[in-house]
Amino acid sequence: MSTLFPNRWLPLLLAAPMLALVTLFFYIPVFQAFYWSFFLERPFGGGSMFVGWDNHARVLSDPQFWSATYKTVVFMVIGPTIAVAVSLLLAVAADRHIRLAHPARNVLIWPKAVAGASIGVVFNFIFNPFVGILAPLNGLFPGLWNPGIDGADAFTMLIIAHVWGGIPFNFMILLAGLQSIPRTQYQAAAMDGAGPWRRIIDIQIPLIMPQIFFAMVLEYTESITSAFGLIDSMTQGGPGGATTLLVYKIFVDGFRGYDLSGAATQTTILMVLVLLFVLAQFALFERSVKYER
Amino acid sequence: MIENARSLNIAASALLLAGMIYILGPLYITLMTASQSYQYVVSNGVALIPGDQLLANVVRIFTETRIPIQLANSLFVALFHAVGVCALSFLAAFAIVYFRIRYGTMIFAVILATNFLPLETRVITTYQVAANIFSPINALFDVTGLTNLFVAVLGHPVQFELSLLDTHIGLVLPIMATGTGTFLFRQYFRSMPADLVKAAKMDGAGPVRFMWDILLPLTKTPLLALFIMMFLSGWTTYLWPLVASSTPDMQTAVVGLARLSPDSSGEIPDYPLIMAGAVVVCILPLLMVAMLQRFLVQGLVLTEK
Amino acid sequence: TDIEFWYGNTGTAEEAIQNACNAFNGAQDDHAVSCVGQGSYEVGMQKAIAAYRSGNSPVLIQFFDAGTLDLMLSDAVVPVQDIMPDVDWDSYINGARSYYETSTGELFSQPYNGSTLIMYANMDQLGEVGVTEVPQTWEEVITVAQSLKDAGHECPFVTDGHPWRVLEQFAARHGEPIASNNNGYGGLDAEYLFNQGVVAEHLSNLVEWRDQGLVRLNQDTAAGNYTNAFNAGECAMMENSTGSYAAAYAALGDAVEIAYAPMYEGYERHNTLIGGASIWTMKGHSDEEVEAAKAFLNFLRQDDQQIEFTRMTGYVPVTTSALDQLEAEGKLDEPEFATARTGVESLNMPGDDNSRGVRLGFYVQFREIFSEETQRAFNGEQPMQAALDTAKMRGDELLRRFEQTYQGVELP
Amino acid sequence: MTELATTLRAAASRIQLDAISKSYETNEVIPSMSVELAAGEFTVILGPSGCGKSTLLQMIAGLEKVSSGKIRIGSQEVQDLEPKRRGCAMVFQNYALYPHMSVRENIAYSLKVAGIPKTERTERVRAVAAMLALSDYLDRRPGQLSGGQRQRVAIGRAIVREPAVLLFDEPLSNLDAKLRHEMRIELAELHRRIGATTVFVTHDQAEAMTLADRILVMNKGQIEQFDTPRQVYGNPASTFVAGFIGSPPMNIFRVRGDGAKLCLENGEAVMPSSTTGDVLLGIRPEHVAIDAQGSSFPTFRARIDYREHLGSHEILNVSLASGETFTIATQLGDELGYGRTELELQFPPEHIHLFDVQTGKSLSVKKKVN
Amino acid sequence: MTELATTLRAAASRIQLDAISKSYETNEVIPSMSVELAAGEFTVILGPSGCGKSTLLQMIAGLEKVSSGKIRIGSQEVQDLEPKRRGCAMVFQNYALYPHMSVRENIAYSLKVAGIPKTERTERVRAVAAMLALSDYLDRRPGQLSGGQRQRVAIGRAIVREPAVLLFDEPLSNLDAKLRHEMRIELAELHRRIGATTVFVTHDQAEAMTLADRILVMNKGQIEQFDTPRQVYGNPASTFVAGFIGSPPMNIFRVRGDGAKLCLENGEAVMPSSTTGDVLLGIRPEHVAIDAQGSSFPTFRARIDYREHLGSHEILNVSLASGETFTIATQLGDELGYGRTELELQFPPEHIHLFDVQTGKSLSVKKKVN
Ligand SMILES: Nc1ncnc2c1ncn2[C@@H]1O[C@H](COP(=O)(O)OP(=O)(O)OP(=O)(O)O)[C@@H](O)[C@H]1O
Ligand SMILES: Nc1ncnc2c1ncn2[C@@H]1O[C@H](COP(=O)(O)OP(=O)(O)OP(=O)(O)O)[C@@H](O)[C@H]1O
Ligand SMILES: O=P(O)(O)OC[C@H](O)CO
Ligand SMILES: [Mg+2]
Ligand SMILES: [Mg+2]
Repeated sequence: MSTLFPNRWLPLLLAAPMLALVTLFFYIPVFQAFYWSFFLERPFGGGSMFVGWDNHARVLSDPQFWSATYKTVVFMVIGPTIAVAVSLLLAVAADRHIRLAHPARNVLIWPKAVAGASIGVVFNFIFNPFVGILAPLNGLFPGLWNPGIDGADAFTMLIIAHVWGGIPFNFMILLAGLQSIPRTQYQAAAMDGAGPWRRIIDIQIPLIMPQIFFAMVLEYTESITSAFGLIDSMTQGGPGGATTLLVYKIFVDGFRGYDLSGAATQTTILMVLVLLFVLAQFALFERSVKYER
Repeated sequence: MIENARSLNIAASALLLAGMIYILGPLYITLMTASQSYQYVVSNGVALIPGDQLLANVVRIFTETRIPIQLANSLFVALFHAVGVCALSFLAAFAIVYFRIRYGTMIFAVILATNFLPLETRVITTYQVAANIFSPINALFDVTGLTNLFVAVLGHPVQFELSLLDTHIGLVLPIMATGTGTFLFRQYFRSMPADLVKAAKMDGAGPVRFMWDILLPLTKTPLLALFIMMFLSGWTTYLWPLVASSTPDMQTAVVGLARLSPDSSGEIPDYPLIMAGAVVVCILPLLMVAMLQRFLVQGLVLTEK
Repeated sequence: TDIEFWYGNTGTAEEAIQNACNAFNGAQDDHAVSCVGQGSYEVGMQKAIAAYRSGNSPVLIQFFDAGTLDLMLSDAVVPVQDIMPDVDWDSYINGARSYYETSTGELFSQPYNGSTLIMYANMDQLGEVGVTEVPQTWEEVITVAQSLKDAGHECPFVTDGHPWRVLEQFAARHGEPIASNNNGYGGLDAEYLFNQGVVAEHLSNLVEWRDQGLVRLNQDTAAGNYTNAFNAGECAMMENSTGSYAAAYAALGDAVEIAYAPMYEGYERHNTLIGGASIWTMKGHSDEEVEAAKAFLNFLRQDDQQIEFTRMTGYVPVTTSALDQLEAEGKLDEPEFATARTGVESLNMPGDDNSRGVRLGFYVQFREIFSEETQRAFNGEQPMQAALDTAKMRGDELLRRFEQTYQGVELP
Repeated sequence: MTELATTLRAAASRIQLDAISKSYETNEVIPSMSVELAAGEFTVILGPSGCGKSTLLQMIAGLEKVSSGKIRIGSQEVQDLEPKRRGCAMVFQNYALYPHMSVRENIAYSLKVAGIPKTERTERVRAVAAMLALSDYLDRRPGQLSGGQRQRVAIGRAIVREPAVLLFDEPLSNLDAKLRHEMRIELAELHRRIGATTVFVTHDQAEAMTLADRILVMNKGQIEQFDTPRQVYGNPASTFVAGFIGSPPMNIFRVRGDGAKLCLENGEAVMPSSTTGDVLLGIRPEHVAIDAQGSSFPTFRARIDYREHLGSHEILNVSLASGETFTIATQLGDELGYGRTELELQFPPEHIHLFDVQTGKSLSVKKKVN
Repeated sequence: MTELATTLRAAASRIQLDAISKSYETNEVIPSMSVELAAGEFTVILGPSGCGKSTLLQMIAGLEKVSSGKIRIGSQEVQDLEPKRRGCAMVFQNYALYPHMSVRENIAYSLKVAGIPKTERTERVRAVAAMLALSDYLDRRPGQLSGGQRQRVAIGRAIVREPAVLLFDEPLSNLDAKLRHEMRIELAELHRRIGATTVFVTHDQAEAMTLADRILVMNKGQIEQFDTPRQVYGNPASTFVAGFIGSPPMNIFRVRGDGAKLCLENGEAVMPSSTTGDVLLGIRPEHVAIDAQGSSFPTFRARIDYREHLGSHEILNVSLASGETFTIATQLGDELGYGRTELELQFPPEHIHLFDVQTGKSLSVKKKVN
């Protein structure tokens, strides 16, 4: 096509810095992890032994691994879903011409500027069973809320903090989507007799399915990044491993326990898991969310 | 439109209000606690009312901690990350969209794949690479038998070594390996009028001139949005600077902030100091987001038109 | 020559280390040590591994007890006794030596911030129920705790359930093994044994006592952390490292009293284990750098330095000469130095093969496992015995993997 | 005629706008407008961009509030009713079809919202689809349809509710000329069959002329003329209408009347007239007589500046000695000698329009046009 | 005439396409085409969408490679040269102005790329701007200009390099009818002044008819006819051309010749002719004679199905008793009685075209059209 330049080497040259970067810091580490998963590495080096699928067998037969995987999947399903759903509600609300819409559009993206690791302390504070905002509840029903004891509570706390940090990006994407819906589309629906509530369900949400899809896909990977910072600053995987997601377990096994081989093996499995998630997402939804206008 | 949307508008307002409280609550508590004294927090825990120690606590952050120098590190990381990602992904997207190369889609896929496996999932081996970025080459020597050749010819093996750990550049390069920017620019380029290229060709401009004279000026909005996004993610990134730096003076402010909570040394954490730290660390990006919010939304319409 | 020294402590201990560095750098011109904090022992160790693998390790590095065997077999460190054969290593107190020496009695690392487990009590609060002595047996502890609770005290005794406190120190002073082969000293084919006997009973007791409101854990405290809870006056008693003494004393003043960690009645008291950390010399450095390292190690070993460190932190002196000097100066009875006497005495109790130390591979990871399983028992998700059985099983897997990883390597 | 069409025709309602006005904040778009559209009438609104056509339509539809005034549809005052309760349906410029719904769902949507049972819905969609020749496309998405098909879906969506009033806001402007022509014919046919009161906004004169029962010419929110296409073309009420309708537009130039005749600036007489003072004289390009022989009124010598040959006829840009320039359309099939540069012109008095210089309003007695 | 215009006129070059062909992968867009465009000639390319017009233009410009064949501009073979070395300039459909540059920068850009010194650049931009009446807008951005001004900038950008060849790819298609008409006149004027060899792609017949020295009608990558507008209109070389040009298009129906006359399906005679067998008969809507009296050739009774009144004339859709339907355009200014439903028609032999049934090629002897 004449909209393209014919040069052969220039594009490679232009893409080279980026390619070098992803090769060095993405593909080689990924490959390295894959490689290590077949070896027993000594922490300080100096000897590694080929063990075939032993590491995989060991990891796959480890209930802790499965429990961490299970928690990861739960987190990856619940976290992004809530983060996108909440953002969607907020975006739909902020898309209306109401007084609060303006400040909200600004305030709601502030968390983007705050690192999970630095807000974790605050959330711990807020959810402290003795002095936090739920403390009065504990006064009424002792032991109702204690993320230090109850794994479900701790998990909930992580999700709430994750959603807090996940709102900005999703909100921006979804709001941009809503704003790109032509006005006549609403007018047409109004003429068809659909009131404002009904239009949300019948028109707005279906029409920003592409954005919702996009946000969901990015949320999966984002949830992993975000989960690490939050777990590290809030629960350290506890209580009793209740919030040990795979990403944190890998960190702990590899960096605290010097189990490079085990960590590498789990890394490769986590990668497969994330990829499966993303691919499943694409397979299930991509076709159904592409509309030609 | 003539219709009764009151119920919806009230619901929407309530929702936005709740949303803003949700977002602002933790920030408010941070600020309040930062304004209290240590004693206050020791006896009261969370602070919901302002105190008068904010300035004093902030001054302590600047005098008693390494956060000032870590802020400088953060600024470096954030800026370098933003500039680097913008530049590299601009070039890469340009190569992918504007050239008649068959492997363009493949390059794109190769770059975009990085988005599906965050650094957190591969931190251990990334660390190994950062520890000696030539290790792949050395491994290549080993695998290809070149090492033996070197030993035979030179009498010793040739091994290159360059560690990025504990260097500023090492703090940022690995986190730059993401496809977001390339994706953004690709979508944007594809929505540009195709005739611009033809016009530029007729005007005698080659690819580089086209990129510099025409594409770049026209990409300001997404460029700015990406810059802000990447600045923020560079500023807030935690795990990598945590592992890639070993001295406090090399760490970023977010890591330094986390270090303010002592690791079981027996003192009650100085929450006002920590929160004052959080305020100090967040203030710059927060201002940036608040002021440039408009560009962010404009520039992030990622879906194809 | 400039060298680096990496350490893991934070808080007052970090201040003390920085003071020592400055003092060393100020005292002579030949060498300069930059002391770099890593935030925790684990992170320091992890950093060191990567640094060593990439050939950038610091000369000196502080490691904690739990990493001892990993380091000994790593082939990355040189025994201090090899590079400094002339030092009078025998002056190190027994508890410190036994933990860090090889089977041939050679010290691998130089003990530095030594600590051990002791009992802390807030005598103001104990006094309210008429108790004037720090309880010395678990039975007494529980009696006191009961009366505190009856008096409306929310948190009579607090611990965090960390294996160093509830497992290693407990087993050692009760003369019980946590693993076969004398806790691993006898070879890499050891197996964990803690899921039986008094160790297991004690852990089950803790669960019961917690349910009765006599014992509290981190998560049961408003402060969120047992040390903080004690220092804030929320809890009346705790078991903790001597290294926490300075903070407690600073917070509570004379109300704090310390004593040996409690025993069960009917058991003979053995020595407790040394905690804290020691300093290791890493391989791959030039002679000049090693010289600088030696000078720094010599400096730290000086009695004055040890005493100052003890004063600031509560860590105990690790050589008899330092202890002697303290005694000579008459400081041993000052509250500031309270831990020196109690701690060193506890360390110097007569021991047996089960109280030498822990020589088990991947032990850091085992601690994570132990904590995870017992936490779940404390939180009522499984019985403590089941938790211990699982922990043993998972721990044994670690040991086997360690054995496999270091196939053909001799235990030094 | 289908059953559906019969029902619709019965439903057609009169629309009365009673002194309605509209302002957006300080911007007065429609000052005050009163007009009555008969039941079943096809009204085309024509006017320059920004004159308030869409605003007017949207006020009728209930998509915009009136600032003041009353709107009656049938006998009901509707200005405060919600869109769905006014009995109007609307076809939008880009159709605004729901891209995520099939053709069937698009058409059925309003019925679904109204809670009409499934079986009835199916039946009515079937009837509408049959009428619009859409039966084969019911399961496609709008993205898979051609422009003309999309428009039919938009119309189907509008008529399935059997509205009393059909509103169109430039529905053809996105189509290419050929399709536009086809759709125009289809629309006329449709209106003939279902007979709903129709208001149709367009920029296109051919559409206005061919579709309208009456054309409403708007300018700056006000009605310039509201009359049949023939009247609007043949008797433009003002220079605005005259200049706006017809392509090329009517030639208009200033003449002076001395009580006996009208003269150009340089004194040349144009035609006999009792008018005195300055007036504007208008004549359509196709009405200028070329080389007309034997008539009694004055002729002018004109120079051809530029000629455009369009196959079927020619457009000439000519200038008079007095300086006036204007356009002439030659007769269909008639072609002037190629080499000619000068012509002899006449302005037949029966084709001349006179307008007031100040107001631009027509001074001619209204002629009856068939 | 300005100095610039003189230079350009001098530069105009002949374009020769010598058996060029173009395929995209397996898709053969242009099988083989040879044609010669004279220096300074204004050629309009007309053809249905997708027939290869843009492709052809881009091959001349150097934006697309030819698959085979030679292109000569002047005396130089250019098919392997880069665009900038061919001496062509191009004006794009949506102008493709650089939105971030001022008008001045837009026009000067090619000079800047070519490394022409600043002072010369300024001078040449000034000259071009003066010629295109853009001098007052030099510091504006394209976004601040009207459609017509933008087009002038696009042309300015093209001619500032003093190209020998000017290429236009549907440059007017984005404008509204009125502006289009104005721009068309400006373009003709411009060409008259600078005289560069011009190739102009359009869909619009009025443009083709009025602008072209010669029209090149393309169909599926092949030349249907290449001749003056009058010839193309008056003597279409094929049914394709006949149906493509003229609005409404030529009526074409099948007749049978018995050696003496041509008859419709039902046997009614249309005109005397010595043709035997089936042929296609074509007659333009404006050439059908209505109610013509006293001529000797046959008449037909036709029923009016549908009439469109366009102000200046009417279009009638009529059908004959034999079933043929066709369109008639009434004379300008001439209006048939409103109530009439039947007409008496004649096909004047001088206006009749005959085409081969199989090939669609014209069978008529080529008539000279002035
Ligand atoms: N929401 C609004 N706020 C302020 N002014 C508006 C609004 N909508 C329309 N206008 C103004 O009202 C005037 C009439 O607009 P309207 O859309 O009715 O014009 P129109 O005749 O339909 O034009 P077009 O032919 O371009 O569609 C314009 O000047 C427009 O700028
Ligand atoms: N890059 C390409 N690859 C494959 N086919 C192409 C390409 N570009 C154009 N074509 C095809 O070549 C044919 C001619 O395209 P071209 O753009 O020349 O048509 P056109 O006559 O300019 O049409 P239009 O009037 O719609 O602009 C079309 O069928 C088109 O689909
Ligand atoms: O708290 P410390 O420094 O006495 O150390 C405790 C243990 O040694 C940790 O393994
Ligand atoms: Mg409008
Ligand atoms: Mg084209």
